[in-house]
Amino acid sequence: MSEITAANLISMFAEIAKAMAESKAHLCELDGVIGDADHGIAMDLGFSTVATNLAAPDITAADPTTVFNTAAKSFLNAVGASSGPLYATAFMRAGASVKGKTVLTASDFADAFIAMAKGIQDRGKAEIGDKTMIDAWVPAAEAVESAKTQGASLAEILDKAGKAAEAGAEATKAMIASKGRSARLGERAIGHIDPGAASTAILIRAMGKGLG
Amino acid sequence: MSEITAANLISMFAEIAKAMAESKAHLCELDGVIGDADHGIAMDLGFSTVATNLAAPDITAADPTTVFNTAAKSFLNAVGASSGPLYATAFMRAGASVKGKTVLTASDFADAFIAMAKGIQDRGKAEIGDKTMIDAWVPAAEAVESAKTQGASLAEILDKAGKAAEAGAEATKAMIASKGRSARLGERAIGHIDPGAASTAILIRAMGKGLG
Amino acid sequence: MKTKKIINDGANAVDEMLEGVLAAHSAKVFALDHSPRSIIARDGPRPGKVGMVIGGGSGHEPSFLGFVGKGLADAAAIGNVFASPPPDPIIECTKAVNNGAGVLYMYGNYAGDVMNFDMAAEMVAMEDIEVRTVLTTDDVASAPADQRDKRRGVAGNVFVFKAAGAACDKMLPIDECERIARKANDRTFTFGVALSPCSLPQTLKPNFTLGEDEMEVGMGIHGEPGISKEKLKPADAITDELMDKILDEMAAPKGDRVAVIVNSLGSTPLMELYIMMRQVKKRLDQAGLALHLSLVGNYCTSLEMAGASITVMHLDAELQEMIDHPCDCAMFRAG
Amino acid sequence: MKTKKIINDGANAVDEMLEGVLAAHSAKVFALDHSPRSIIARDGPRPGKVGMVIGGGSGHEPSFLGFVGKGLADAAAIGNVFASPPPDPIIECTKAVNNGAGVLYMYGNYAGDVMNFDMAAEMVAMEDIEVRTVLTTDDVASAPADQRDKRRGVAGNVFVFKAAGAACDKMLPIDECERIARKANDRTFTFGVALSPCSLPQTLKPNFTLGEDEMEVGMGIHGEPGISKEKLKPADAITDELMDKILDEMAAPKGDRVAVIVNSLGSTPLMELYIMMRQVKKRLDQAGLALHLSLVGNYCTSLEMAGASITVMHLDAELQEMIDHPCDCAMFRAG
Ligand SMILES: Nc1ncnc2c1ncn2[C@@H]1O[C@H](COP(=O)(O)OP(=O)(O)O)[C@@H](O)[C@H]1O
Ligand SMILES: Nc1ncnc2c1ncn2[C@@H]1O[C@H](COP(=O)(O)OP(=O)(O)O)[C@@H](O)[C@H]1O
Ligand SMILES: [Mg+2]
Ligand SMILES: [Mg+2]
Ligand SMILES: [Mg+2]
Ligand SMILES: [Mg+2]
Repeated sequence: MSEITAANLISMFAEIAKAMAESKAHLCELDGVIGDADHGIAMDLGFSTVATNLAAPDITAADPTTVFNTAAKSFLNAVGASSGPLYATAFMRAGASVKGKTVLTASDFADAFIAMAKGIQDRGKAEIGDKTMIDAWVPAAEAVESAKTQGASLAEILDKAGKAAEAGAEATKAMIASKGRSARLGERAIGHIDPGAASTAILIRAMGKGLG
Repeated sequence: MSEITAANLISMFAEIAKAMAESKAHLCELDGVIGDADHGIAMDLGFSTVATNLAAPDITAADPTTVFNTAAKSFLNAVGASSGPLYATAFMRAGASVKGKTVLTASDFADAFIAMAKGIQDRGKAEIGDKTMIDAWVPAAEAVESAKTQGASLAEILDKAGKAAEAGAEATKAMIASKGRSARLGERAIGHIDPGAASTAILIRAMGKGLG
Repeated sequence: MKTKKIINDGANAVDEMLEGVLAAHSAKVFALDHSPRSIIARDGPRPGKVGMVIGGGSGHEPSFLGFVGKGLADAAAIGNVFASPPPDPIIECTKAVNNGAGVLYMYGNYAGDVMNFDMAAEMVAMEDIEVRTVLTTDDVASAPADQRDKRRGVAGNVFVFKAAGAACDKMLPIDECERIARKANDRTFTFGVALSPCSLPQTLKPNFTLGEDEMEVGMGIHGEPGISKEKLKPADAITDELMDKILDEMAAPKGDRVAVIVNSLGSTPLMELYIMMRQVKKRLDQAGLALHLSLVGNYCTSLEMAGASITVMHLDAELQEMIDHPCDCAMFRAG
Repeated sequence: MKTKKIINDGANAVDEMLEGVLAAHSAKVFALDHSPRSIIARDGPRPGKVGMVIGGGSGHEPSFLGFVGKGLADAAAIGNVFASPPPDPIIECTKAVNNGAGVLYMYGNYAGDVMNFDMAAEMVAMEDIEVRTVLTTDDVASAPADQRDKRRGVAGNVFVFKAAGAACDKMLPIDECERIARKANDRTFTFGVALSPCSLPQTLKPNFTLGEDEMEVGMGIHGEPGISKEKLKPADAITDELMDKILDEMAAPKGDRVAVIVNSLGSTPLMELYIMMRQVKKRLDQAGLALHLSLVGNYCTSLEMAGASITVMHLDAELQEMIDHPCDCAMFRAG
């Protein structure tokens, strides 16, 4: 895909919703170990609401910014929790970064992606190593940045982002948490993947699939 | 044993307490099926309190009536429940029936036994076939009566009583309850022994052992 | 496998609980020095007032001791877990609350309670205390409608006690208190389901078993089996099953008012009770009945049993006045 | 194996619960038409009064919506099970209770709640509503004493909200309300243990596992792991472990007064709570502290989790006045 339309973004969110529905139980399990066992529910509920709202007939004529903003609001209001503001901020920033465009190039999408990661950092104030979704988002955004610079295709960009996010998620296993619910766990968190980092990797993979 | 002293009665109650302690779990299980699962607790608690109170030093000089009355009060106050008033009435009646005697013959004891069964009937107003301890007590009392008439020894009398009580308890299996907690069960009570009938058989066997 | 409980020796659970209750609620209740299982209201018994004694086994908290206080019961006699109190604490309660106007005994209709309270009544009668007894028989699951006097008393106790306690608090004569208590009981209906068992503190073993997807309809508050085992159903279907029976028996004309209790048997949380409450309200609306008052929570429990019961009291002007009368107890305030 | 619950579709549990709450307590609370998860007190908000908005995830009932009413919170924003409400219902609550004197946000210190309430605060600030936020951080298990601001808010909420709600009800200016709320939080300490897990209505799967004879010390009210797993101990030993830490941190001089909550996490019944209460009283006596008030029961739960927490609030004259101030909420009456 060389040019991304609003309709493509809508398909992308549908793909994300599908992936989250499939991963619901797995993400709840991960969250059960170090959190409150609801991350899969939040992601599934949030993205299924996004997909439903994006399937409304009046959306089809929308531009990419509207799609991202609709996704942001839908996710936020359906979910609340920690993930609500984090993802909502991400999508709002993505929307802002592509403002005025009706179709997005791979490079536009890369910028939107980087804005998403930045949004989550701004909202949650987590650092790399805090054992949060940031540990997946930041390396993914770095991968996107360097792939973009190398003029890679959208598929390549998102594949590199997915790989980086997966590695980042895996790396959270070794970490002690210092943000979110598991921040109180200390050493007991070691050995367990952060659920938000895991869902981030799933989300990015689904982006690739949805835009593929 | 041809003559039963107060001290013998005290040993008898100690033997009953021992037997109930051993049967506690079993009686709770029986009560769990058709009642509230506490009959073993009540019997164990009641008779261990009786045994403790009868082990008090000032009791040793007592007459049989005092022993029975002490047992009645101790049991009643420790237990409450259904079994409290039933057994307390039984022991009070036994005490009344041997009033004025310092030692009891086998025939005296047989009378006391029959008075106990009568007391339980008077208190609980249950009939044969109602699936209660009456289904063990009444045949046991009849066995005692006829053994006594035949001039049987105490050991023989209590052995016959035990056999009759065991058969009576077994017979409750086939009954629909119409008194006590399980009265609401209807057909669902069929196939299960009434816990009070079971404890009656255990009690009578322990009497035999305690006076043997 | 043993049930986990926060207890010390299970054999001391009732007495230790009472110590805790007295520590927490010393402003409302006290225990008699010579009878520590007789719990008396600090503010309640007074000259000329009919005394009201309730009681029953432990394990149903806040029933029964939680309902001792101004405007409700004057005293509660406390039994072992799931076991009627013996006559002694009942007698001591009676003496403590007797003020010459007679004493009303109110408790659930269980063989053990009847025998023990009757023995107590016989004994205080010898001391010229007039005792009237009103048994609660609100559990529709426990006998057919034409054998109402065979039914058990369950969560409906709360309303029946409340109405009678109000009558006593209003200084009505014992005939009136008794009449109101009987009417309250006649117009109160409870039906419940259990989802999982409880364990006695002395055994820590589940007191019955239910399949993974089963519920017991009409379960007693001591884990006595009910009417039938059924497959667990959605909340609305359960509520409908309970309300069908209750509304049918109650046969209240449209426009009448009712009071409702959605009661947890112990471990069923408020979320589930309120989901039931939602459907209760729908059914009342359909039947044209006005919801005057609702209690939702733990009112008559079976230790940590899972499940819930619905109680509906069919009000009339008099019962409504009694139910609205203020009460201020250790574990219950209303009005 | 699935946990048995009395629900319909788990995805609708929160909304159906709210319908039930509104059916049962329509005299006390209502939901905004345009924002059904914004629950508002009928009697509370009034001209010149600081508005108080509380909130958090569902599954902790009676927290938070049960504490909406005259003398306590003016509104609660309701989230999904164990999930902070999003900004929208918080914003709507804020507008509904704003009377020009400012609005106080009070909620437990969780990342999700902080982000959502902060977003709401930013948005209402644009409409010139002054918002002050006081986070509750009473859970001593959740961070060392020198990092108090990292601690979670748990059952101590009830006292902290109560004190702040009283200050608002007394028409104090927002600076005073905020000061009292902060002081109340600073002087409130909670510590708890969990014995068995709960299950979310959407999954019906236990949200953590504990061995047959284990308890989790310092468990969060969403099933977040605590400080350590230990072997289950007798009630007195558990209570001592909790009270040791609380009394140590509280460092109250002899003769001072305290208020106590012995709180069930859901399925732990009153019998066990009162057995703990007994030992709490012993420890207070030993420390020379007077027990001013005790709440024993379900105040801040985690669905049907088994376990309990102890909260101690170190009173001074002002806090005592606030705690004694009457409140009349859907699920809580005091004073
Ligand atoms: N401050 C934060 N910054 C970034 N991510 C965070 C932050 N706090 C929590 N998270 C992420 O949120 C995830 C949990 O999300 P979720 O379970 O949906 O919400 P909650 O913790 O409210 O139940 C964590 O695994 C973590 O990755
Ligand atoms: N009216 C009665 N007459 C005779 N026995 C009775 C009567 N009611 C109950 N019982 C006996 O009591 C037994 C139950 O005793 P227990 O479990 O100790 O008391 P509770 O039923 O109060 O829990 C029943 O199994 C039955 O044998
Ligand atoms: Mg979570
Ligand atoms: Mg029994
Ligand atoms: Mg019993
Ligand atoms: Mg959550």
